[in-house]
Amino acid sequence: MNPRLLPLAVTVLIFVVAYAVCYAQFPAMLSTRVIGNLLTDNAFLGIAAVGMTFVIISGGIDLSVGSVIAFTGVFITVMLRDTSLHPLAVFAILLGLTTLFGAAMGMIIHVLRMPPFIVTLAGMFLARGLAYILSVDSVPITHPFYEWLQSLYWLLPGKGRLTLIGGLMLLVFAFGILLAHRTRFGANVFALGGGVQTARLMGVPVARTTVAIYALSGFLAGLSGIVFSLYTSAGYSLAAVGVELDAIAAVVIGGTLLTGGSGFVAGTLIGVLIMGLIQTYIIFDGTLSSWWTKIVIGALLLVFIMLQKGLLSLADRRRSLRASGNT
Amino acid sequence: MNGTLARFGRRIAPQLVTLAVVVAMIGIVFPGFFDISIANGRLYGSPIDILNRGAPVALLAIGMTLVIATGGIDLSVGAVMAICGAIAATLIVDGYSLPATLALSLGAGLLCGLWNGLLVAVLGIQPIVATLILMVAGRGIAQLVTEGMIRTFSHHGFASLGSGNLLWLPTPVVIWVCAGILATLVVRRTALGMLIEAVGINRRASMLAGVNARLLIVTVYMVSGLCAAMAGLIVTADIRGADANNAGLFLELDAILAVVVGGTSLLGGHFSLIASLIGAMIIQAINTGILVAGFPPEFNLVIKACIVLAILVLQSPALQGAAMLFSRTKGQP
Amino acid sequence: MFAKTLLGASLLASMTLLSSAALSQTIGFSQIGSESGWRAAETTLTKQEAEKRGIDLKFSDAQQKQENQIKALRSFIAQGVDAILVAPVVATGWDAVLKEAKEAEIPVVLLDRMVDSDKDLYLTAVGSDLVHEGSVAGKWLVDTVAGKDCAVVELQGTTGSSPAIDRKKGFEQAIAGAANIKIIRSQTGDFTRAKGKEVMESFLKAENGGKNICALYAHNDDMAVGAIQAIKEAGLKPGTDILVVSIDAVPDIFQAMAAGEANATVELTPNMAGPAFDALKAYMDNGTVPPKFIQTESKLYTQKDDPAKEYEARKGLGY
Amino acid sequence: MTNNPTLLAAVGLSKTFPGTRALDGVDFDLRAGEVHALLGENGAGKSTLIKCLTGAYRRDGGDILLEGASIDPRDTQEAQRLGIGTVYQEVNLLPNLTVADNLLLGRQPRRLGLVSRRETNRIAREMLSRYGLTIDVARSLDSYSVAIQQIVAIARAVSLSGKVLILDEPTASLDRDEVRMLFDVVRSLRAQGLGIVFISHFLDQVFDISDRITVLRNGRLVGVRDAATLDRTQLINMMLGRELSEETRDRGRGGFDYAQRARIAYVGTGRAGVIAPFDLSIHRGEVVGMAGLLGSGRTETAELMFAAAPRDGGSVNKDGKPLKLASPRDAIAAGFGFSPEDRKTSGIIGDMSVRENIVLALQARQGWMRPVRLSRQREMADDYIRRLDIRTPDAEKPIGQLSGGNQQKALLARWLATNPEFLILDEPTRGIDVGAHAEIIRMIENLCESGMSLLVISSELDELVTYSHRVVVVRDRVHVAELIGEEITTDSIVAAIAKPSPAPETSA
Repeated sequence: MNPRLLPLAVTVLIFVVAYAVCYAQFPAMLSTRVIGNLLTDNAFLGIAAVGMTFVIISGGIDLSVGSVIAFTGVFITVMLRDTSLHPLAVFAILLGLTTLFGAAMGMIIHVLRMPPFIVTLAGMFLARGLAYILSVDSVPITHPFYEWLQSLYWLLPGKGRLTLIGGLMLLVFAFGILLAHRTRFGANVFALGGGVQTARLMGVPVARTTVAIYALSGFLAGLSGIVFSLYTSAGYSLAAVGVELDAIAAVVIGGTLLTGGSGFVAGTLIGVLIMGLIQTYIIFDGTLSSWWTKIVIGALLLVFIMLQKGLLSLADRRRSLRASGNT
Repeated sequence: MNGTLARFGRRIAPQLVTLAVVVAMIGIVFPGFFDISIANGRLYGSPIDILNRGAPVALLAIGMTLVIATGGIDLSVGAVMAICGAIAATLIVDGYSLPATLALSLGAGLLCGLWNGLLVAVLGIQPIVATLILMVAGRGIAQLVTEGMIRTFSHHGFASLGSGNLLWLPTPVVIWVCAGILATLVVRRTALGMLIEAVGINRRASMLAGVNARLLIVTVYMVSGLCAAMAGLIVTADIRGADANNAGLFLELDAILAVVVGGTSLLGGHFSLIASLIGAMIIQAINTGILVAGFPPEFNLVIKACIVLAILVLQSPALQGAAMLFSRTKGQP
Repeated sequence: MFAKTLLGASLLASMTLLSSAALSQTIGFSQIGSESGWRAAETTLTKQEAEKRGIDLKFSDAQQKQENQIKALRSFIAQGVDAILVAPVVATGWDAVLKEAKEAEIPVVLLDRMVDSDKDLYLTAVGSDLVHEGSVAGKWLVDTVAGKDCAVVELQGTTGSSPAIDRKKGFEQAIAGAANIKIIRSQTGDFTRAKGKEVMESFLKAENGGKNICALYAHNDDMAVGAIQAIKEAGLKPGTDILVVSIDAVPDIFQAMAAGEANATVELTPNMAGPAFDALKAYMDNGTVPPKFIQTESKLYTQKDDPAKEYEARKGLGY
Repeated sequence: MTNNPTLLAAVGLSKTFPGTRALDGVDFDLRAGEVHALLGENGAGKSTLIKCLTGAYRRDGGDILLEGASIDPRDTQEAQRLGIGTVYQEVNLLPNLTVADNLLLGRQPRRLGLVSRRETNRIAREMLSRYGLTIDVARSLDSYSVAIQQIVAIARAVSLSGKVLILDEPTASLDRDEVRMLFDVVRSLRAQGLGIVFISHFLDQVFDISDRITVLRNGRLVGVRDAATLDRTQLINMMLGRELSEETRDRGRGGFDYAQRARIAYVGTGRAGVIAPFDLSIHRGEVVGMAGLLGSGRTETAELMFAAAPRDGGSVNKDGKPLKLASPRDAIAAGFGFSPEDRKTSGIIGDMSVRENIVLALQARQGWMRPVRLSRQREMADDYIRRLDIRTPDAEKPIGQLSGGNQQKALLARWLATNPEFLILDEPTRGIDVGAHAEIIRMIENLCESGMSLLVISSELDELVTYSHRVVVVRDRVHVAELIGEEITTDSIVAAIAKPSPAPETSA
């Protein structure tokens, strides 16, 4: 097997083992309800994490995701409350806005050669600040179209339900997998993560790709915000605090190298599900502090970072061994 | 000596000017801003509030500056604040003496720093990744320490760390100013500052010149942990309770911002603790200014974002490069 | 591999659902978090009440995030609990998950905060009337100042939360008839001590060192405790120079009242679970449908009510 | 073959950088269907010439002709489009991408808007099969050896450009079989009529594969020869020596009692794959020169001696006592100093002032608790700036803004400030102007007179001859000869370097 696939294999293995452990303790964990819930409850996180995967594979980071989700919710509610636009039109405007927002950050990162960390940090303040300005209250969305969207689900055997947003997340992942692994753009993203200078020498349009990556992340954060607003049927400027961290964690647990250049969109899905699984387990148990979630995720992060580190140094050692056979 | 002073003045001039502009703007919107009186045996007024409320970020900025100077970053400081505050409150409630409580919680901060430092310096993990682990897990640990409650206490000695007075000033002000002076003296009166900068600029060359880069990097993360512990103690003492949920939430970002606003490059190298501290005060002045001016607090973040963006754009390497090119072409026609 | 898991899951699902017959009652409780002392006490009391009744309580702390609460509710449903208690973090956004619970025939009881969903979607809500609490506090102030001019500063709860909205409304209703009482400044203190203290400091600065302020109304005691420290540090006497009235009745405010630094608090009992469990038992045993809203008492405590004793009585509850 | 038409020509090419003239009127021509080796030591101007040809640099003067037409590529991509492809020593591909993606990045075949993996892989396999390579192209590049990576890089360059192929040190990290495999590929490309520029410091390989050889030194053309008629000694003379150099050696030197105990003695120091175990001892007041071609193991020797790189066993004695030498800190504590070859990445701290750069090693040795007082730092800096004639407006100027020679002097000052007993200088005179050059040589002589022991690595043989009491010659990662006193002449050094390896690397 290609050693680069090892992190992905480990992720899948951990997921399966964890699920088996959960099942052994709580047989209900393997019901379609729980599986449907895993998809529905983590839909917004999953969609945002797809964008984050691209950003991280390219060697960057996007801290603005959670704030953009909050902004999206507030923007939609305010637009639906104060104008007579159809939700679909609002969605279109909003996705245009968040895509532009992401593109602008990408532009600043590329043109001003500033670290993505700081640029997207400012973006994080800005997006949440704009959300506050639009409305500080949690405003409910009562549009009939919203209710219709929420009522769409496919009942699985065993009363589990695959909701619209859960399905949408799977679609986004499918789209992400194709985009990452089956398009020239995807190859360029990996190329940037492998080394900007080399990528430039090999003819990758660095500026265009950088802007597109952050625009994509902005777009998916907006989509994630729409999903979040469907999930809670409200817009709230304090919502989705820290989602960017969850997304980063999911991406790393999914086997993507935080230093860029290597990763799997599919792995991110498993990463999201692992995190959802931990939460579900803790709720099922009912006596553990919910904060164990954070500690377990921290530990998983450590495990994965060490694993990747180990793989890298292993590859290095192999190479230097080869070199020592020299002359 | 004069040359050094002048250079130092030039170094912190942008930060001082920014601070002055922010303060002047608050003064315009809220004329009573500059009133300072003595009440209850201490100075009292909005400027003092800025100094007081800015204490946690100022303390964090001290450690963060040193970490960033080595080319690293410490995302875990907010979580470390929560951990140390939780430990301190729990210990004092359990009847430990004040010195023991302080020593143990500061020790916990050092330990957190040691963990980060080892990951970065010995295992060679990227700083942003290494400290992310403790950032995610740390708050959970703090919650476990407090068992999910706000641990309140009524130990006056400890509480005075947060709300007492010393030398006509709130204790936190005295603490961060002293910590700032002490840190500045330690890095500038010893060779520490120079060695840290050398490691941050060129780690390999520094090591070949005999600098113990590994030890130095572990040390700065430990200092950062210690500063975070102090900040956590102050926050805990201030409200007489450990709030594992909210203590230090997102303060790591403010601290990084303070350092960047203070003009230290995120890539490492030359640093100025004083400029970072002024940066921390700029951020707090914006926060306090919005409060006393009666603005709705929702503008806080947007104003902050705009100021930060402006400062960052002015400091960006691309623009500086352009400016240098411009001045060079002007210098040699 | 994942697809295989899914497939296996759907095959096994029917079996597992059949076998999940509960021996004792299992009740899920989704708590907002532990952001204030009062909430910690509510958690403690709920656990105590559950133990008293032999109920297997599944407790989940949502860390102040609605998404976590929704997740918790869904998990409870999937687990097939017998009933769900939820203290909702915000009023909006519960329709879908409550519908799911209803379809699964799991009764849901709201604790201490309301939701803006259809009343059919939950069994009952146990709580105090938040508007009423505000008006009790307002009425006390009207009676206390007795016609003298009084400028009030208000520390609001977390913006957008129902206690913040309703306690503000109730207070304003109570003082509406008294032209002598005016709210001159109102800011959010996020229900936390730290913010209460910080915001109060700025109020004091902005109002001539606090000399213009006659009374403080805080939406919870934690903010009041923080604000009291700020008042003391400003060289004024809380309770005398500035009247302090707040809501919740947590132990620390009794301590402050005993010291003469706070004047009044309106009790919000943290024991919401007791009435909730009782209502659930009656419903499940006999099918008795409880009223849609079970109101707990909003008792006013002042310095005359032996605050020191009240403090002793409450301090062990994990506030 | 030699009558083939000229494919690519550089005429009177010049390129100047601040402080140095990297190319000075260099002529170069490449014919279709030949392998043309470009040789010279570091700083000779090879890479500058290549970079001008491939558009990485813009030339200052002269002309570049491709098939007779003047070209002026603005970047490597344009050069590639014109037909000039380059493969570097550090494989300039993306190790994290698959082999197929590396070959076809930006041109992957698409179906219905999606990249067709199967088609991509098929084309990639086909491309590689022409080079006799049948590997799984769907695996990431870094799962293959450097040799295969080189061939992939060649395949990509050839498919993109197809007229001229520049191979910049492609064999530096290949083993013998891999070199053979690579050369088979190169020969087949030559047979197809490509013009190939081959840069290498392995002379055996150069003689093995090249048709003609161009030698540069110090930015100037030394000469062009047919490989078949050139012998090694001539070639090395062209690269290193001055054909008519006078012997400037001061015959009064030497006379060391080598029977006496050495000050520092390395026994069995080495590292597998880097440098064969060697014994080396240095006496008080002695200058040991080290000669050898680039990549022969000179720098590696120095790094091992300073404990800047790990070594396999061996022992070190100082004044007869065993010395613990596990890190540069240990070495500095023992009174060693090391001025590395690559000033920029391993020597200077670019953003720091000249003063701070000078006191750094002393300060690091004293520990942070005992700072060198600022006034003392200034005194020291000013003193060295005067004594070594470091040209800087003042001691506070960032060292990165100084010229190479002045940076070198400041680095010397850094070590002199620690008052070392043993100083290792790796290429102390590289890339610096003539004046500074002479000063550094004078300084080396003064230092050894004051009792310091020195190890000096240099490509300038007449320089080594001037100041060395002993010269160690390194070839193919082995210390092969030691010349003492009267034996030291440029000719004897060249002969030692040129002596073919006992087991020729690429015997036919």
